[in-house]
Amino acid sequence: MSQTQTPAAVGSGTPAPTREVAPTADRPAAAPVVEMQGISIAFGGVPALDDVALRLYPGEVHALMGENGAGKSTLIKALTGVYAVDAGTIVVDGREESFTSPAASQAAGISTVYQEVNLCTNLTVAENMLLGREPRRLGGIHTRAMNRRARATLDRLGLDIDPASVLGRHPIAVQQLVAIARAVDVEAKVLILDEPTSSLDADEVARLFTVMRTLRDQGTAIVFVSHFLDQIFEISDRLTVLRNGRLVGERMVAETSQLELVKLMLGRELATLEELDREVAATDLVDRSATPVLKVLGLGRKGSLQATDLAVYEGEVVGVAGLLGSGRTELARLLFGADTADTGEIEVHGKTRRFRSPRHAIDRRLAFSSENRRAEGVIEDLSVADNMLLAMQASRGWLRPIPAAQRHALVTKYVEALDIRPANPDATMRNLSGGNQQKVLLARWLLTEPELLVLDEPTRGIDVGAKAQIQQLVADLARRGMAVVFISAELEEVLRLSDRLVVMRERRKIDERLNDDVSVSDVLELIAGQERPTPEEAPRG
Amino acid sequence: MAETPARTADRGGRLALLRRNPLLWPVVALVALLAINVVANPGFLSLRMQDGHLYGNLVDIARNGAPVLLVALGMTLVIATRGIDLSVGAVAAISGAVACVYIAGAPDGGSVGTAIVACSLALATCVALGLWNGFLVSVLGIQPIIATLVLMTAGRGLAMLVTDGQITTVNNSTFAGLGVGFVATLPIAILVALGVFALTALVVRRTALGMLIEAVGINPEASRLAGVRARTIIWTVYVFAALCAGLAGLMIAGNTSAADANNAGLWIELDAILAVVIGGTSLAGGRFSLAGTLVGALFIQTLATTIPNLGIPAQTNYLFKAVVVILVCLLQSPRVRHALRVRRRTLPMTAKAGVA
Amino acid sequence: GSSESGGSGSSGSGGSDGGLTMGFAQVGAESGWRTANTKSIQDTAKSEGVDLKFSDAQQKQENQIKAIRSYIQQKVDVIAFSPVVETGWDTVLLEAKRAKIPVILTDRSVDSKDDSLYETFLGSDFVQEGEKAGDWLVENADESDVDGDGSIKVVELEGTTGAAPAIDRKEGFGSKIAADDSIEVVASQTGDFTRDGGKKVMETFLKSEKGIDVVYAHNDDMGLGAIEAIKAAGMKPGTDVKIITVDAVKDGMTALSKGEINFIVECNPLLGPQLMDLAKKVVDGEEVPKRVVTEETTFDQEQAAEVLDQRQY
Amino acid sequence: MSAATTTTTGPTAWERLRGWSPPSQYLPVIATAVVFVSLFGVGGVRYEGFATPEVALNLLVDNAFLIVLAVGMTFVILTGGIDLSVGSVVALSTMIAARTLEAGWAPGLAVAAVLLTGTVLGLLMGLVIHYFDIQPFIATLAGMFLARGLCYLIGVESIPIRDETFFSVAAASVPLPGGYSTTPTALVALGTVVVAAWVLHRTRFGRTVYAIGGSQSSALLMGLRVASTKVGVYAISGFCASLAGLLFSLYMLSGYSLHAVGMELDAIAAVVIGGTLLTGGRGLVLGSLLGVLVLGTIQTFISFDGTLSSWWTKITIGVLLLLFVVVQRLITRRQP
Ligand SMILES: Nc1ncnc2c1ncn2[C@@H]1O[C@H](COP(=O)(O)OP(=O)(O)OP(=O)(O)O)[C@@H](O)[C@H]1O
Ligand SMILES: Nc1ncnc2c1ncn2[C@@H]1O[C@H](COP(=O)(O)OP(=O)(O)OP(=O)(O)O)[C@@H](O)[C@H]1O
Ligand SMILES: [Mg+2]
Ligand SMILES: [Mg+2]
Repeated sequence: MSQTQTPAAVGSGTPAPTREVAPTADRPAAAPVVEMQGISIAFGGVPALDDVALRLYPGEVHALMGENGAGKSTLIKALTGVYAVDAGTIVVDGREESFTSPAASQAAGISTVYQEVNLCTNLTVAENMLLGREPRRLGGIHTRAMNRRARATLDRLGLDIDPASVLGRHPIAVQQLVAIARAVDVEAKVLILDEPTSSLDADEVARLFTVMRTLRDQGTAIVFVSHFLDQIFEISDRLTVLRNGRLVGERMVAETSQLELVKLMLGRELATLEELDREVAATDLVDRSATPVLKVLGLGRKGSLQATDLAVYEGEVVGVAGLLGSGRTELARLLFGADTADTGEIEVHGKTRRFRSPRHAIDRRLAFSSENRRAEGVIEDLSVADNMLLAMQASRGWLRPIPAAQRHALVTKYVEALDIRPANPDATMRNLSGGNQQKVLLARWLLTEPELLVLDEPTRGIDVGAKAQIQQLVADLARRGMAVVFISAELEEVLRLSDRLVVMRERRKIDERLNDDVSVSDVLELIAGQERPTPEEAPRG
Repeated sequence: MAETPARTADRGGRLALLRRNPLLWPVVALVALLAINVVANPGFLSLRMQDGHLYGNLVDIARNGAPVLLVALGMTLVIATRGIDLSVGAVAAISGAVACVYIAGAPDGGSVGTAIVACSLALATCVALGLWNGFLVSVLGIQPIIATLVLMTAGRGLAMLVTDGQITTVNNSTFAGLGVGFVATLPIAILVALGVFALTALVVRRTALGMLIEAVGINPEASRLAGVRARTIIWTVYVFAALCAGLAGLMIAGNTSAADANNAGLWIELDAILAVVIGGTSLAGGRFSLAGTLVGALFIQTLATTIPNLGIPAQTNYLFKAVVVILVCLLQSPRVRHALRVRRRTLPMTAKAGVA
Repeated sequence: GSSESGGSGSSGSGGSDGGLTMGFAQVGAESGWRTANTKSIQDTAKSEGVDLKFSDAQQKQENQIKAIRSYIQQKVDVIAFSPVVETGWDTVLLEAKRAKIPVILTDRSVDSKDDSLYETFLGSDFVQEGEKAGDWLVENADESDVDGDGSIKVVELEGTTGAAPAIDRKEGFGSKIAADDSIEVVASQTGDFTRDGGKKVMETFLKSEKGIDVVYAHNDDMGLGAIEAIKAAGMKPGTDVKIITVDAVKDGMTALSKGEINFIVECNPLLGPQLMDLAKKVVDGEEVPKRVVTEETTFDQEQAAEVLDQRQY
Repeated sequence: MSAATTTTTGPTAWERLRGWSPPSQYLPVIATAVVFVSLFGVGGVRYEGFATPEVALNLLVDNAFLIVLAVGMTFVILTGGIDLSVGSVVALSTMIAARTLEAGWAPGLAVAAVLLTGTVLGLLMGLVIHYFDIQPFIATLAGMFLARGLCYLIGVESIPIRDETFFSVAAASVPLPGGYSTTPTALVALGTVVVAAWVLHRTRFGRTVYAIGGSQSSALLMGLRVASTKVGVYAISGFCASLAGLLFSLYMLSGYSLHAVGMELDAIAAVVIGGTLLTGGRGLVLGSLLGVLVLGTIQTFISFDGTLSSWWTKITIGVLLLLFVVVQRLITRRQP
């Protein structure tokens, strides 16, 4: 692959020199389809973007990189007319545009999947995909044609979903796929995918990439945001890096190493990450002869989880692996009393307990961070401090407010410890980027000083730096004696952190083993072996 | 009167702070309304002392506004949890009915003891009604508008059942005092309402209750998962709203020394909701402002006083109210404020661009 | 022209125990007067063996129309109702007529060109009530000029805007006081027939008008509210300000006997006996007068004290 | 042998029937229908002449205006809004109709004036709600005051409608097969329901209404026409309110500024009883129709009983409303 342009200088704030040539050799000279220049946006006086530029060429996958809160989503929303820019120009197809609504950008051929799944859960899958461009007959919407068309697009993505089913009944990952299907369904010039893979499993990512490649080859310009570096390097041709709302550089992917990219994003050496790689799960330190912190027997709930046994010991990280919809979330929710179990027993430190609500679980020093940050985690209109202190305050009771001094000390401590940005405890939670919201939620639970921490996808949608911080934190907590149940779609992460591994499939536990050098492919074999349910696959003690 | 530059700058900063204060527009509207009254009737603000009692328009506004303020206080907390309570008017009627019927039937209908028992009985009834509303909303999960619509419909019937359809008149000076009495030159009604206001503000803002209420109002599920007793909190605010409504009902009954099951507190729920909204609390739940509600309630009452004071024909008072309500809400709307602010901000922005 | 409609054709589902079935559509239960009226009708129906189908329209005309249509479907022998408003009864009354069910109006009349639509109207004459109040004021003009400035300033507490009693009582009163130049209505506003309304309106009157001599309230409740307002302003009702009201319910009579009201025109709610009587006649096909005025009187302070004990409502 | 065949075919049919479960979005409406039918059944058992086609048809006639009102309200509630002004707009419509007819306008012109006023009022409220971000509850509360105030400006006394056309339409009856008959107003109401159902389910506007109710920000990001739709539903509600006002004028043959006080609450109750969520996004106009019929049945119930003291009426309506909502809630609770 011969490249015709020079990469921008590392670390300099200036954009790459202008060039008139498309990024790949086999598709020569073409004008950019989108050219953003000097974009600045401030929220309430705080700049989120400052003089940022972005160029997209037809037939490329362009990765937009940056830490949490770097301004990726904001840049995208500036392009699609969600936010009005304070300064800067946007040129689409050679014409200067100032979109005033997403509808306008859509009409101009820009199709977008926003970071938070933005669909209507009360409508059917097909309706969500085709709202606003439904096929019509006799002046009215032709429902059957609509379902047919939706089915075709879903098939293209390799999805087996009933187009006539109501979207809200599907898990968040399926919803994300539907959002992608909606964006892919139109023949757009520009396709924008803001963290589309954050809740997808490997298989689905692969299928998404196939579709992306097809579209790219047809000449679509694709913007791709992801915190998974592997994915970036697998699919993208070129990338733009943002840091703190500023443009850091524009690069060819093929000419950039992972380490270099991380440096660009963080603006510092990635000491933490390397350290973590050396972190080997301290399997031997866990005393499994003692009474487990939590032990469940035959825990189950009709329609969501078959009877499951599980024990978690002090200082132990139990990783839960499984495909989408395998029942990991259900297990976590039942452990915590977020849903009530139909069957089974829960023992905490050897004593039988009943959790009829999360409060009972919290009283027994359990904590649970939900995978659905927006619906089940953040209190959007309250401040960072209030969000952080919510669980602690709730368990103290309303009559005993946390004294102002203590409040301040605790919040400051965690804002610093977790590197929450902006470091302003009075900032409204709504205005934090996704990754920072997640950190606040973690802080919320750590403040309750739990003995068992159940983390459902705590690193979803989080940048490498923050992800490393969170993983580090989990490891530290375990070393200090906390029991952790760690659920993640990212197998490497689960394997890296856990002392013991639980594998789930079709809403039941199919395997449980100590994590001594279990490899990713071992686990993959376990969780993906649906086609051949042979005896040797039966669960082992 | 030369001012140092530093002081002017400081003042500018404070002005900006003031401009961002959510209470600004409600207070401005209230002051404007009072000003209009003064123009129409220069003696409007004058107060006079007679027999050790304070008289005057301002006192009347506060006294007549006391029931609305009470109801609006309860409503504020209900609205903060994303709810609404349409039944407060009916609850007020029931409260007055229970008290008056008890006093009318008591052997010594004029004594202080009777009045106290009657009021306690009435308030206890209101607690039960509040528990009922809270049960429907928080346990059965029925939408608040509908859950309280049930009691709004049936409540007046219950009040009539209690009074046997008659307007029950009582002769008890202690009871009447709640509506018309004076303590230390001020009407008791004002003192009671302000007392409840202060107590509520204290409990809500000096404990964690306010924050928990807001959390439940903004995201009930997330609050539940964080261990907040969402159900208990929701239940409690409905009880509190009913209690406030009951107290208001006692005032209304005390005011005329009679329980009118049909008309006591009629449409007071709408006035209370208006007061809450004018005070800057969003009907979508979440953040609330008790001080705003106070201003809102006073505004509503001043408006009601203004219309006859200006000699506006009674037929048009609805029009007047509609226009004023829309104006105040528009001024408060973030959109409109933003538009106003953007125009003001244009200059500094271009200046910044010039520097860059 | 009411002779044929009350014929035997309608008594098909008539009384089993000799009594007749009456559908009664009441306005609501908005005041003490109204509940006394309801009670009188229900009690009389019971004692006379009339099968009474009662419904309460909660002050809504559409509910009354629905109730009447339902009575027609139930094939009652006679329908009686107190119309919420005067207008808009033609179609439903036409339906009743087609079904050969006689209709009696009570308390309030309807405004229809076709008076064959109902058999008779039993109720007070509101204009006359207003006139009685006006007459009393003209007769007692001298004492009523409490501040002695030679002009008698009257404030009027009106009933619900647009309601027949409010319109008529205002009209009757106005026509009589026109005779005396010294009497003048200086302010008039609706108090919605309620105590609270009466009190609030009176409070504003006391502030905006100087030298009020007389309050004329369209019902006792508003008058009682006005008394509270006058007391709160540090004056003595009945002495510092003269009060005239209409209705003569018990609370009003009590206040009258205590001297806090000066004059009450009675508006009798106890229409039950007269109504049942008329209903029987109508169903039996007897001729009844098109208009039956309730027997009513007036009370001054001494008369009130005498009859107070016998007052049931 | 034959017995064997019946036993083999029987269970399968039964099983299929038992296994069949209606799509979840129809469950609330089905619950409403079940309650409606059972109310009617209970009435039929208790009172002679209750469960007859006449009474059922009468429900439509007596509640035609409320049906139309509830249809308009359904649009608004589906977007997650609420319209408190409709009762006052009904009153205003009767006033305008009565006053213009009294002044000698042609009936067609009067009708046009009424419909225009209602629609424009609704439109204005929609604009205020959408462009100034004022909460629907408050904006329409102001609209309620405004419309009532305009009524008083037109006149404080009730005005009879004596126009020939109106009179003949009001008195007209449309024969139905089986010797029954209904009125043009009932047909207008049913027509409104049909048209509304078509608009909601077969047009982009309708689907956008549902989308906004599901999530307004999502609808916006999906590039739907949120602004025009949101304003549109209030205009539709205003139109329906004025149409209901016309039907009401025909029912009452009078205009009065105190007509229809609190009718907005009846409409809201009907919509909710019909299974529409007040938070928006879920519900059917058919449900609203059933909701109105349930309310009407309750009233019929009470007038057939005829022994209830006036306060018992209110209490009974409250209790039935409660029973209804709770039963429906229990039926649909198992749904997510
Ligand atoms: N609506 C808003 N109001 C105020 N501040 C905002 C708003 N949206 C974003 N911000 C701020 O702008 C900055 C950029 O946020 P943005 O969502 O673009 O980050 P991001 O790069 O997409 O991060 P992530 O990877 O976590 O999604 C953050 O500091 C965020 O707090
Ligand atoms: N493809 C699908 N279609 C419909 N429903 C599904 C699908 N996959 C999963 N579900 C639903 O998801 C629920 C269990 O999934 P759960 O969220 O517990 O899985 P998970 O392993 O935690 O997945 P996730 O990665 O989303 O966290 C079940 O109730 C099931 O109905
Ligand atoms: Mg983002
Ligand atoms: Mg999950």
